[in-house]
Amino acid sequence: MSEGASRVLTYREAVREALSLELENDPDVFVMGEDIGQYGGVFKVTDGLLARFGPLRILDTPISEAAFVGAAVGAAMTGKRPVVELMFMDFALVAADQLLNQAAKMQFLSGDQFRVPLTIRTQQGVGSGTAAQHSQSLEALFMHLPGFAVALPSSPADAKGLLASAIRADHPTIVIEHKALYGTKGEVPEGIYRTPFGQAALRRPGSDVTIASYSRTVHVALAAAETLAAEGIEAEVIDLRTLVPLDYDTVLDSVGRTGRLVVAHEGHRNAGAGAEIAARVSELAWHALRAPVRRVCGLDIPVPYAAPLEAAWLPSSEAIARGVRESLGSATSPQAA
Amino acid sequence: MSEGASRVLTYREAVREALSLELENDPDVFVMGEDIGQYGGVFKVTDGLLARFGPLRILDTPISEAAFVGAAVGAAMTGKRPVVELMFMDFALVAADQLLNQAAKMQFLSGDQFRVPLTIRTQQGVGSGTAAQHSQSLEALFMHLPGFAVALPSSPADAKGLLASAIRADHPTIVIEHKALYGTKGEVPEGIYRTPFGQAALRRPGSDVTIASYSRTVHVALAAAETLAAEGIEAEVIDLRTLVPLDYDTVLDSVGRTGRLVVAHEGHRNAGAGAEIAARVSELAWHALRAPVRRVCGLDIPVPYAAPLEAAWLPSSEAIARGVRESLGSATSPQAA
Amino acid sequence: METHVADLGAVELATYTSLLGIRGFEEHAQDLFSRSLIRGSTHLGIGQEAVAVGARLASRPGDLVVPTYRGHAYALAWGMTFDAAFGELLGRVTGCNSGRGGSKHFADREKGVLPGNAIVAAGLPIGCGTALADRLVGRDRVTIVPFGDGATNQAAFHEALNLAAIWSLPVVFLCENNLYGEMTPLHRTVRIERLADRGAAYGMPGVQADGMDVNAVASVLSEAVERARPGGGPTLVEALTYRFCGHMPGDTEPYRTREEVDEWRARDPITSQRKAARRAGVGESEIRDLETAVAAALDAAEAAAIAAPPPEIADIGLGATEWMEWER
Amino acid sequence: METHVADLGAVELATYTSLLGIRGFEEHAQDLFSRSLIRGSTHLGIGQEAVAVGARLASRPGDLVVPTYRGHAYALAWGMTFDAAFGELLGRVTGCNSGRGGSKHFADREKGVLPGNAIVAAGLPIGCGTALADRLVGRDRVTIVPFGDGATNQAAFHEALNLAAIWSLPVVFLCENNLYGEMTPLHRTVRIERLADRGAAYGMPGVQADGMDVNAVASVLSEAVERARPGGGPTLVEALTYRFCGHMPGDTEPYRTREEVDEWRARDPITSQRKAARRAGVGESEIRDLETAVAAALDAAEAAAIAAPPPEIADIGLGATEWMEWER
Ligand SMILES: Cc1ncc(C[n+]2csc(CCOP(=O)(O)OP(=O)(O)O)c2C)c(N)n1
Ligand SMILES: Cc1ncc(C[n+]2csc(CCOP(=O)(O)OP(=O)(O)O)c2C)c(N)n1
Ligand SMILES: [Mg+2]
Ligand SMILES: [Mg+2]
Repeated sequence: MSEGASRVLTYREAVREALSLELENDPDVFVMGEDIGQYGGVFKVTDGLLARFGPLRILDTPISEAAFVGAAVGAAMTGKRPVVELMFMDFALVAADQLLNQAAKMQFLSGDQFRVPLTIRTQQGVGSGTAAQHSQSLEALFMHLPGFAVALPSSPADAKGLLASAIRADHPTIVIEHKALYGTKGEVPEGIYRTPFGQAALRRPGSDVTIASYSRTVHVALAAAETLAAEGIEAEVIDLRTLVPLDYDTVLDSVGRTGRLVVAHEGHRNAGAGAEIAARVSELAWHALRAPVRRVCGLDIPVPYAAPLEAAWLPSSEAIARGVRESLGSATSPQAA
Repeated sequence: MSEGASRVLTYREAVREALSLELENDPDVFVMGEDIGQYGGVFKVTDGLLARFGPLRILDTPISEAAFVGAAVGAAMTGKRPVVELMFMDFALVAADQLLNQAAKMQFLSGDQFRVPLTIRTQQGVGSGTAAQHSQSLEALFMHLPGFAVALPSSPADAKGLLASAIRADHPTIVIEHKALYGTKGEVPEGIYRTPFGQAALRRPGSDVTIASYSRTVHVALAAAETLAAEGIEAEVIDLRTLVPLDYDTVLDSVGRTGRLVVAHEGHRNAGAGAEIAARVSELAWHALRAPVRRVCGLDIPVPYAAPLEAAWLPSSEAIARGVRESLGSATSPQAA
Repeated sequence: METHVADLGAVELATYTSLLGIRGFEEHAQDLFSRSLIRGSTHLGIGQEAVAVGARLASRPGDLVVPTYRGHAYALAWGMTFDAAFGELLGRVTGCNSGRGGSKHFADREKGVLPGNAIVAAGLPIGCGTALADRLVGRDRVTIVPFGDGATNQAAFHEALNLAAIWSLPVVFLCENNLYGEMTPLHRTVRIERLADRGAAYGMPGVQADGMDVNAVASVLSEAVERARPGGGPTLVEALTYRFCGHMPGDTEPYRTREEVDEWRARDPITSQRKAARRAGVGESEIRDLETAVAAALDAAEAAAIAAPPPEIADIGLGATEWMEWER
Repeated sequence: METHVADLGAVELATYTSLLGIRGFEEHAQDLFSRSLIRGSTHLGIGQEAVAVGARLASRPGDLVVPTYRGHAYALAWGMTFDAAFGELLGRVTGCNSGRGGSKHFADREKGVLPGNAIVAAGLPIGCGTALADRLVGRDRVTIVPFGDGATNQAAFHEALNLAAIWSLPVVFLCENNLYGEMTPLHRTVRIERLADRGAAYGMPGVQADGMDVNAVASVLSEAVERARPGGGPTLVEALTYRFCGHMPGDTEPYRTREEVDEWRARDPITSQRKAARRAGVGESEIRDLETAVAAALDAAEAAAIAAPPPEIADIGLGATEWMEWER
């Protein structure tokens, strides 16, 4: 995946670097969004890009998500590679038609005449107190309706590499960053590299149970694994990195060894990404599973503001550890056995 | 559930009867939507209501879904019981913010100060050739994001009774009709009755396998059950009727007897309603299940126009029967056993 | 624009041919629908043909159009073949979208026709985008985006017009005001007299054109197109027109009177254009021959489409992205 | 409206009290944020207070308001207690929303304050709905919906204004034009001079008001409110105002100059209203006493909120609908 030297960057800087490199690399790439130019984005991800690439590559938009997402769809259909920043994932719901009825379907309904090499970059999740309309995790919507490839990087290196891949893809992609990760740091290779979609990363080897996760929850899962290790339980932690396509091979391989799977993510549980993973793995690894797949997710209510409620709403490392313990404690085989 | 006499009505007539009765019953109920007044709705569901209830109860709107759904949210927050017709479920995506960021969250984020007794009535699914932007099944979106109760009636009696329940609920509800069912007929009790949410209906008893379904696919599943019966396989067919809340008790009871579950629906498979049902039942009925839960769903691509493609896209009775056979043929217990 | 007299005849005849082909196609579609050969629904533009043909006359080869579900006229005016159009209507592999889209979604990449859009007003932001791409690249191309009167009440209309205005995008917004949004009369859904006046909210010129007169449409649109092309910004053009047919098959039309329809029918753009061609010196027999030829071409294309095969089920994944999966 | 001289002093003093309380609350919020006691973000209206207070003056008890995320001023002007407001800011069980919403979502059902909305322009359709309910019931109530200049480019603005216009809903759309949408200057996102002119696209009156002058706001709004109340239809009011603080904590304000801010600060509505009270005959010491009292009330409420408990985790389901499940 990486080539040459690397250095420590923040997740934010890594995203910016991917944008810069792709902007340099391909004149058809341009970036659009609210307050991304002069101000450099409310999360400061695009800071400096306007000065460097000018107003024909870095476009500040009005507060008109449907229009600028739609404009990106049109531009993509005629040869450009727009990268749109949706300031908060929650705002996807004011542009949902352009995203899910238009971008997602144009290639198919045109009988393969038009492709839509559009990248949506956004951030989601619980930060600290952003409450019900600014904290949602909406990846499951993009997973359910076919059309977008969906990436949720957990590390600076992936934030760069997955975005670079997304921009080069000939299809709609959505790269969902996490607001609580922007300041986190990690080694990031220099230069252009593209982390392939559909390849999960093993973040921690372990033999007793598999934890599949993505985005910020990977770090929570790793913390849970530490707690569990102290109890003598070795959890394998898989970072799925992309949900569409989803690397079932890696998950199944791990479950083949551990016999147990816990899926952890911040999105709601009901009909969320974890439901699909649980359903699919139960089907494909039926013989290997020694306990039902457990899910540890955001609660199935809106995100509350007050700190203790928000904390209780989130899948904590304690909740994930509990899920693992339950998985290990529960009956190891069906009644029928 | 029913009282007194009943007669045969179409699904369309049954919906209209529920609307009429609730409009008579409660002056706070009013109906809003595009072409629902003078024209009686493009599916003729609201035919005659304007003449009977007048323009203060039956409101023709401009083509402004975000505004009239939002207006219904506001009206519901201040004491009315609006019933909004969204002409096609696909148009929920132009009103997604009002539906999922607003209606779904107002009660929670206000700390229980405001309730939203709003009913959305819409129709979805594959009819004949309505193609990618007019054939979608979007129930999973409303299942995933908490806030709406979700009903998908398969029969005229339920179309009436579930809508009546929805209108009386103090929370947002969405009643999703199926465009291909409007002309179907069935016994419908007279007068007001309210089919409770969260109570599945056993449509066909059987001992070998459980098929859980809803909306139009219930009929497809029943046809599959006939085919299977001829082969000596007795399938129990459950009509879930509502997905939020979902009557897991009935499903688990059945699976406790059959040991096998096939979920069939028209929505996409990936992270769809069936994923949740499969995940939940696998967890709760782990010991009872003798084979992994199978899903037979709409394909994970947009809906194509051409007749043979559309037919291939749909979960046919043959596909459901195949799913059942696979369930019966697959290994009966995990490897670990 | 100077035109010699002989040329004028040819020009008027070409326009007539275009109008006639579209009208004929729509009438064939009506018939095919009544024979249950078209699935779903079909939204015809009988009576409104002058707007699409006028738009084509006002634009240059290579200019783009982003039609709606009522988009056959634009596809054909932009040069789509009858074969491709009938094939799509009937869900054949020979269709412009290989049978994947049907009546609402006619597209022709080579001819500059984006997919017809079945979500009201959704094409407007997309048209901003094709125009934006052209502006960024410095390409000398204009995008025309037709839509209905009812669409001017839809959210996307507002955002798109504003975006196009502030960025001076080379796009023309072409409102086909046929007085009704489906079955609802316009006067019940807006409080202003002229939809063209909505342009002012964006600092954009708004002009009306007689949508029953192909040359009137062409001349008003030419101005808009040629202002847009060099960066002069977008225009909202309101073409006053009328559909003689229902909104869709089965429309019982309780919302309008026979008299109203007849009044508009008296201004049938096909009839007027036939007269214009005659006035320009084209002989009656030349016109007759042309009419026969167009009718024959339509019949032949329809027959070919009826005979053409539907897509293979094995090809159901055509147009799926590389990460979609469609096994059951 | 006749007012006796003595009354006038009382009236101006009451207005000053309201403005002062709001300003003080916002300054406390700034301080609390810098002490990390407020989570997420907080959007203050320092400088814009005259608009909210003017709106309250123009409306009757019982009239509704549908604020945005920048909504503290409206909640307080409508009578929310400092205790409820500080409690919510700090996520306490004593907060107006029992700590569930935070700064962006202040709501007070009893006082007629709908939840502040954190989606730009989403409150406009909702305000149409409260007005629609009133119209259907025949209730004599008006809804005021404040929003920003940037919000006029958002889809929902368009649909809501049109809907309100065609149905003559008793609603007033109150645009707080503070020249910036977040960090983007208005002139880069619209091409017209006066946002009030956007009313014309809906056949709705559009008027401007000096948003730094509480009485100017009140008088322009009174007219709009009293037109709306008996069914005369909605109005778009554009209040020209300015926020002295950043869009949110951490806003580095590269988009405007110190001079610009100072020019507007010279028109501080609090200072002006203090002078107005003095001119109306209120004594300096009376004003001083009042200022002390307001400051003390704010301090006390802040302290009470800091001391108040957060919600119990066991109560996390407050406000969940009957069919939500929230066990893990
Ligand atoms: C967002 C959305 N809402 C509703 C519809 C259903 N619909 C299809 S055509 C139509 C009428 C559109 O009227 P107008 O814009 O005047 O165009 P016309 O059909 O008259 O050409 C409606 C409401 C839709 N396709 N999309
Ligand atoms: C639909 C949507 N898009 C973007 C945002 C992010 N956002 C929050 S406030 C704001 C600026 C709004 O500007 P304006 O309407 O002028 O109001 P002001 O904040 O100046 O009071 C933006 C873009 C949002 N909350 N909702
Ligand atoms: Mg129309
Ligand atoms: Mg502003």
